[in-house]
Amino acid sequence: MSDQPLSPRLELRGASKAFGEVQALLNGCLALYPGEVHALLGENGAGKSTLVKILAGVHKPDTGTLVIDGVQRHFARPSDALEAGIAVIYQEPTLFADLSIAENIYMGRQPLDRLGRIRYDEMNRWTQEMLVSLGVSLKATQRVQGLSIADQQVVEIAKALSLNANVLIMDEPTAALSRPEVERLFAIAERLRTANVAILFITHRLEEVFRLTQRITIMRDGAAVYFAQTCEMDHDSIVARMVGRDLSTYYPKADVTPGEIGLSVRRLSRTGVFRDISFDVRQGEIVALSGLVGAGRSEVARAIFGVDPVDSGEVHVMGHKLKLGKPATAVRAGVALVPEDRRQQGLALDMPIARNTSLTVLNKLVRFGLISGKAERELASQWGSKLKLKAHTVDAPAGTLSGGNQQKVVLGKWLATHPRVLIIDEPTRGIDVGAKAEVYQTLADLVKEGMAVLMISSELPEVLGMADRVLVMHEGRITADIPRVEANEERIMAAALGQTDPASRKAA
Amino acid sequence: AGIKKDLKIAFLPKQINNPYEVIADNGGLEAIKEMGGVGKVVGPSDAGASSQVSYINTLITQKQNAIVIAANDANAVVPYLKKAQAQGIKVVTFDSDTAPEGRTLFINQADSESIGRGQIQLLSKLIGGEGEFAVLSATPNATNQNTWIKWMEEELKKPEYAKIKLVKVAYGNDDDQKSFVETQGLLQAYPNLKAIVAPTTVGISAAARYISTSPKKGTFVVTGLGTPNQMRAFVKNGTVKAFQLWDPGALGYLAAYAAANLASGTITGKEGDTFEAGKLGKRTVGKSGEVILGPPTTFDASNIDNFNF
Amino acid sequence: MSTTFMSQHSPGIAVTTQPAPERQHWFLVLARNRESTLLVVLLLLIVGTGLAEPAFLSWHNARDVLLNVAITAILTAGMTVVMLMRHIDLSVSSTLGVTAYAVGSLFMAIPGLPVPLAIVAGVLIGLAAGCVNGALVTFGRVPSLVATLSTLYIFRGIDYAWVHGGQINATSLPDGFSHIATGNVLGLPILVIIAAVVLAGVGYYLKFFRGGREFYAIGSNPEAATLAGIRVHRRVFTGFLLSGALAGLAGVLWLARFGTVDASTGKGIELQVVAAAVVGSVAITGGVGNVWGATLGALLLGVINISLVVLRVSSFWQLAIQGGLIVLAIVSDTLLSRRMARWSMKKRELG
Amino acid sequence: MATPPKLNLRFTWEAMLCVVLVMSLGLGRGLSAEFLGTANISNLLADFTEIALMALPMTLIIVAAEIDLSVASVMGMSSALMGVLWHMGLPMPLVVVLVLAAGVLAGLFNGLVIVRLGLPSLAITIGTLAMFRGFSYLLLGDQAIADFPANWTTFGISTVGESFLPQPFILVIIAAIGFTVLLQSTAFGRSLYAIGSNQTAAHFSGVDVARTKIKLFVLSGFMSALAGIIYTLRFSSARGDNGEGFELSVVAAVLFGGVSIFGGKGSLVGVLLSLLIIGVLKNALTLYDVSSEVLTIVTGLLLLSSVLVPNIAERLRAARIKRVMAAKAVAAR
Ligand SMILES: Nc1ncnc2c1ncn2[C@@H]1O[C@H](COP(=O)(O)OP(=O)(O)OP(=O)(O)O)[C@@H](O)[C@H]1O
Ligand SMILES: Nc1ncnc2c1ncn2[C@@H]1O[C@H](COP(=O)(O)OP(=O)(O)OP(=O)(O)O)[C@@H](O)[C@H]1O
Ligand SMILES: [Mg+2]
Ligand SMILES: [Mg+2]
Repeated sequence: MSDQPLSPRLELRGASKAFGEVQALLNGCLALYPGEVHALLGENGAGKSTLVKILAGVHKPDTGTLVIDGVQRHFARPSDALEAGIAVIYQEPTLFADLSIAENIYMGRQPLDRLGRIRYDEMNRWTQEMLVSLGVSLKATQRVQGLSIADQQVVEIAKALSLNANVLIMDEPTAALSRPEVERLFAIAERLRTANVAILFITHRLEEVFRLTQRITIMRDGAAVYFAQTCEMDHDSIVARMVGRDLSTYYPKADVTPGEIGLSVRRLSRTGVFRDISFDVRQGEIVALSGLVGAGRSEVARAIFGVDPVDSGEVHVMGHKLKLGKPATAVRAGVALVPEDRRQQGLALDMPIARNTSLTVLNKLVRFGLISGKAERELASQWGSKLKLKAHTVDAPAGTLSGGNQQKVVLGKWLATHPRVLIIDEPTRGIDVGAKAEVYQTLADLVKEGMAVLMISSELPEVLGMADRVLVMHEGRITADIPRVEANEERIMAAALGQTDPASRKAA
Repeated sequence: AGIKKDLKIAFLPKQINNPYEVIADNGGLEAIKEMGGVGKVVGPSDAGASSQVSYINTLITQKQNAIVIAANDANAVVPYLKKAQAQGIKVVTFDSDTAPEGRTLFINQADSESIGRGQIQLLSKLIGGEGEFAVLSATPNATNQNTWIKWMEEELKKPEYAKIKLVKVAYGNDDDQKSFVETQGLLQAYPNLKAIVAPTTVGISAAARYISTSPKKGTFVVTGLGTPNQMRAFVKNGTVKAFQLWDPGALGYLAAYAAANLASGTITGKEGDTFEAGKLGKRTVGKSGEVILGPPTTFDASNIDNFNF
Repeated sequence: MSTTFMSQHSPGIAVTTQPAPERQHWFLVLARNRESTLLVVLLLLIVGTGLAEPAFLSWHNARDVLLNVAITAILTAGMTVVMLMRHIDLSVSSTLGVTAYAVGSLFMAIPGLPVPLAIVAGVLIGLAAGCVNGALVTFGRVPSLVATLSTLYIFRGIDYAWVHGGQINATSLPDGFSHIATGNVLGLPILVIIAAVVLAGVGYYLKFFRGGREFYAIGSNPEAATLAGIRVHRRVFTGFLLSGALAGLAGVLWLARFGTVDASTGKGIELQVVAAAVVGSVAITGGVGNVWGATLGALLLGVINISLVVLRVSSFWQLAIQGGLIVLAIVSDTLLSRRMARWSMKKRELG
Repeated sequence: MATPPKLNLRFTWEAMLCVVLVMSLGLGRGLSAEFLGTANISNLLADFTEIALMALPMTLIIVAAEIDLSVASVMGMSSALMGVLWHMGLPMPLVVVLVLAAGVLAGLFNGLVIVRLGLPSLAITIGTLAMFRGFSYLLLGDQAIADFPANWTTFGISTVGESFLPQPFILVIIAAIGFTVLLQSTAFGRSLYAIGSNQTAAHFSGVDVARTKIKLFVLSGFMSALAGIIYTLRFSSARGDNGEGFELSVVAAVLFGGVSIFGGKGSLVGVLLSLLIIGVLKNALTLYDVSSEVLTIVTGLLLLSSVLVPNIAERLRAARIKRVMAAKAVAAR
């Protein structure tokens, strides 16, 4: 990495950006060189996405200069950045569900004939070639609606590649991916890097930083605070610079003897989604549900909680049969579900934090049929301080919080119901290391109090660090049930890819 | 005692943008000007049952001397008109009556019975005394049209009309497009249909326009009630032979005089009262407070150019 | 009413990652292409009515139906463009009314006005109305339902205040103009040909031009559209301009067809137009639909209208049946596509 | 965290509406000396009785990000049904109960189709708008029924004692209080806001979205039927076309009250103020002989202002903050 070319492809200096009274970025700096993968790190809300959106022409910075290939530029809109050769994969998917994959990739840049008409044949052919080269069996003319998150990510990547850009920016592209997809992404990134493309890579999974990147920029509170070569850093030193303190016990696994069966699932099936799912979770136990993206784990969780329908099967909570099909029934039986997509499923982003928190326990806050606003705010502050929520006031809309803090509000709103069984889907998706540590600590405390926890996670370190038992799903079936002591990455991955696990027979 | 000066008389038409009503209102305003009164026209832009009520209330608050109203609904306005009368405001209806307790006088274009019967007589002449016909009316709730249709059916019971058959009453809602489509449908649904009678100015012109572009032009009979200006082209090109109407301007004119006389105390509105109505001469109050403008005019190619309204 | 419809987690749409099987059940093929379903329903209706009343199948009647539907179909095409963007334009009826009267007055003022010029004038008035709507929605950031509900009132109010009790009669219009509705070319009324050309043009533009595809993109995901480099404001503005222009054109054609216009011309047809688009499978949630479907929707409603009269159904039944059919059309469309999704899910499970 | 809520001087639409209301009252007084008379105030209130009765549930529906365009048709249908039942010789109290039940059924139909099949309410209620209106013509055809018993119609047109308060308006007051409490301070009301701002999240939080929405449409059907009854009594006239076109006035009043068409935002206080303002302005301008045509334009402009004014205020505020923040950012470097 010493043969760094002298001039950066892209350089941002002294950029600042405020949203209303929130100073999202203050003196953000970045230099990106051709042929490198550059990690941009920082806590939730540090301003990484804001910086990306400035580079992409989405936001106009309040101050600062942007230099590309030695020329100072001003982007008024995203198309300017596209023309300057900057391709971006955003944190939130940006696809048109109603249009075909090909149209998604070429929107606004479709190949035209002499009369200005779109050449669909050519567009579809190009797209198909690209999808084949990415090794996925998708059809160019297929609608994006109904694609799995991983496939959606593939479309995003294809879109970025089709631009033949010399700068590729990826904002947490791996957050929703599991191992094989991540590997595929890394292979592509590596190929592009050798073709002298400059890549900016944002992630909260530090092991990926060491796998892929050559240099690092760390941000804190809207400012770039540290630059380094990746090889000069280690895990702890990065964490310390991001969080501003040391995190000692990362996976605070509590030592609890499992009690009675809290959650028992028997032969749960839903046509086309999952089949014959059976397992138990005891009180004081964390059971991880692992597998590839699209294996149907979230669907199982949603079915148990009554959000999705089931075709057959039974669920018992604390020994009582649970009537499936209505979340309200599940809540009353003592089940809580922290969903995987906090923005879509977890929060009403326009509503105040307090009202989000109280939504699950409205009936308990009622006095003579009326809601007490005071009790509501107290509840929110109480859970806020328990979970170390960073918020200006509980009256602020939940949407103004950073990702990790949003996750805490969702967690708080469910813990407020005092559940016996907690189902938590991707508890740390998109949240920073500091927040992760806090979430793990919270989970450990809950288990000590006797809660039964079913944790769905695509992050193997987290699974290995926190779970008492690991269930692995493949294409809608449970393929392995591995106790903590025997669990390792290889066995879980093998089961996730569909190989029958030698040691474990199907659970229960 | 003559008519007082400076009487405040308000016209409240069914709908302020209805062309027919505008002609009538203008006739009324002309009369009020002759009498040296203060006239005005207020009213809703939709023909709902209740939409006139807030205007009645306003006119009461404004202490008008008389209200001349063409009622959208025979009953909905009555309680409010009674309130007006209780405060000394004289109420005259024209064009479309209310229940008798709501008003003192009703200025009728011609008595409903003779309009209804007259339409059948005209129709019979035009189709040679036999054949199927349909009525294209305004809205299902239009009071005038419903009364006239009732009298048409009455007239049809006479033996000389035994061969004439009313096959359907269709509603064009006084909407041009709707009336047009209804006409078209009637022709499809009743292949033997020989005539359409449209006792509403919107309906007759829509029907005439449809027929004028259809192969049946010239043989099919369109008649009813319409204004000469609207129908002139169709009479000239042979689509329409004859139709009827009274002069709406004169109707408003007469109503204004009746109202002014009531408000001045020269008449009380009982049967047999007489009053001077400007250029229309002397008029007499008939049974149950009705004052009749006169028989409708039948327009045809020979006389249509003498009229302009 | 924007982003959070049930569909986000509705069952069914989830799993279609496998390439579709080569041969498909006829039912699936039919159901997938919603327009063909609509076409079948339309044909059934026509044949059914024709059996009951043979006169219905005459060329003359077909001509009349086409003439009736042509104007609504033009409005529906404009509405389609706007609805594709997840917007709505309720003001079309008022725009149509103002335009019809204005062009009529123009003929009164300048009796020798050439017909093409009158059409241009009408389109210009429509454009002005579309401009107001577009500006409110883009620069003023007023939700389109609110903006166009307001302009529905405002344009109509201006119309009332200007026209008052006035009326334009067919007599005041030059024969050349009325010829648009009465004259034929190749056996088809000129008005219908104009409408067909306009509809084909809009449909073709939506399918084959970047600008057209951008309407879909915006309705499908407005934020993603911005990120894809689409100038969303400009495009939305264009959409409202187009809808206004088409409403203006429809106003001119209305005048030619009906001859009589007054202050309340076209009042209330905005809901008919939305209904036609919805029946024609244009999603009120944006991103889905096309002019062909919308036109079929307009045709279907038009044919229903006239069928009921021809079948001698009491006038009092007509409105109830129409309303019921609108509900039925939306419901069956949805049920059909769900059934289809479940079907393909089963297939995957088995294969 | 959780600092006590600081004094918030931000622009609220309700405060703005209060100012506008006072101004319109002033305008009314200025334009006409009779404006503040008992009789006139009484007329003014009576005029929007039906609109208000339907606007209350409509507010809840729009907060939950749905819409019901069929209200006026349900109202018309109820009026027609009332006439038919009365003519069949049923006693009045029974007629009223049956009519209300029919309204509930109509609302239930809307609710079931929209919720159980997950269809957009805007499209479905355009359909039922036509359908229910069609039913009312089926029921009454071209008849108008007017011979309701005098003691009932007197209720429609008289005031409470000698005061200015029209008797039917008492129902509006009671309903307004009920609905305000329901929306603003019960669990049910809270869940409406949640559904309106993120239906999926509400569903995941254990709110029974389907049932809640069905309840809303049923409530709307009930209130529309009630409005139909009041209307019939006030005008002692049952007709198929009663209330035609009221739906847009109802929606306009709700939106002018500051309720967001996208759901999740707005309050009943705002809607009540909006109803009052529209009533006062209409009355005052009519007294001043402003034509109904101009009134149409005023309605449109009011509606527009309900979105434009807050937007502009917000933009001005944002621009000011932006200047301050930019200055801070420069200073920080
Ligand atoms: N459109 C916006 N309006 C208001 N505030 C915003 C907006 N976008 C970002 N912010 C705020 O700006 C700050 C920086 O946000 P940003 O999204 O850049 O963080 P991030 O580093 O990408 O965090 P994460 O790791 O959670 O994605 C946060 O406090 C966020 O709440
Ligand atoms: N947002 C979505 N839109 C459409 N389909 C989806 C979506 N999320 C999931 N699916 C579908 O559901 C199937 C299984 O769901 P999902 O991907 O959530 O499973 P999972 O095992 O829980 O994975 P994850 O790691 O993402 O939680 C996928 O194959 C996909 O087709
Ligand atoms: Mg981010
Ligand atoms: Mg999942």
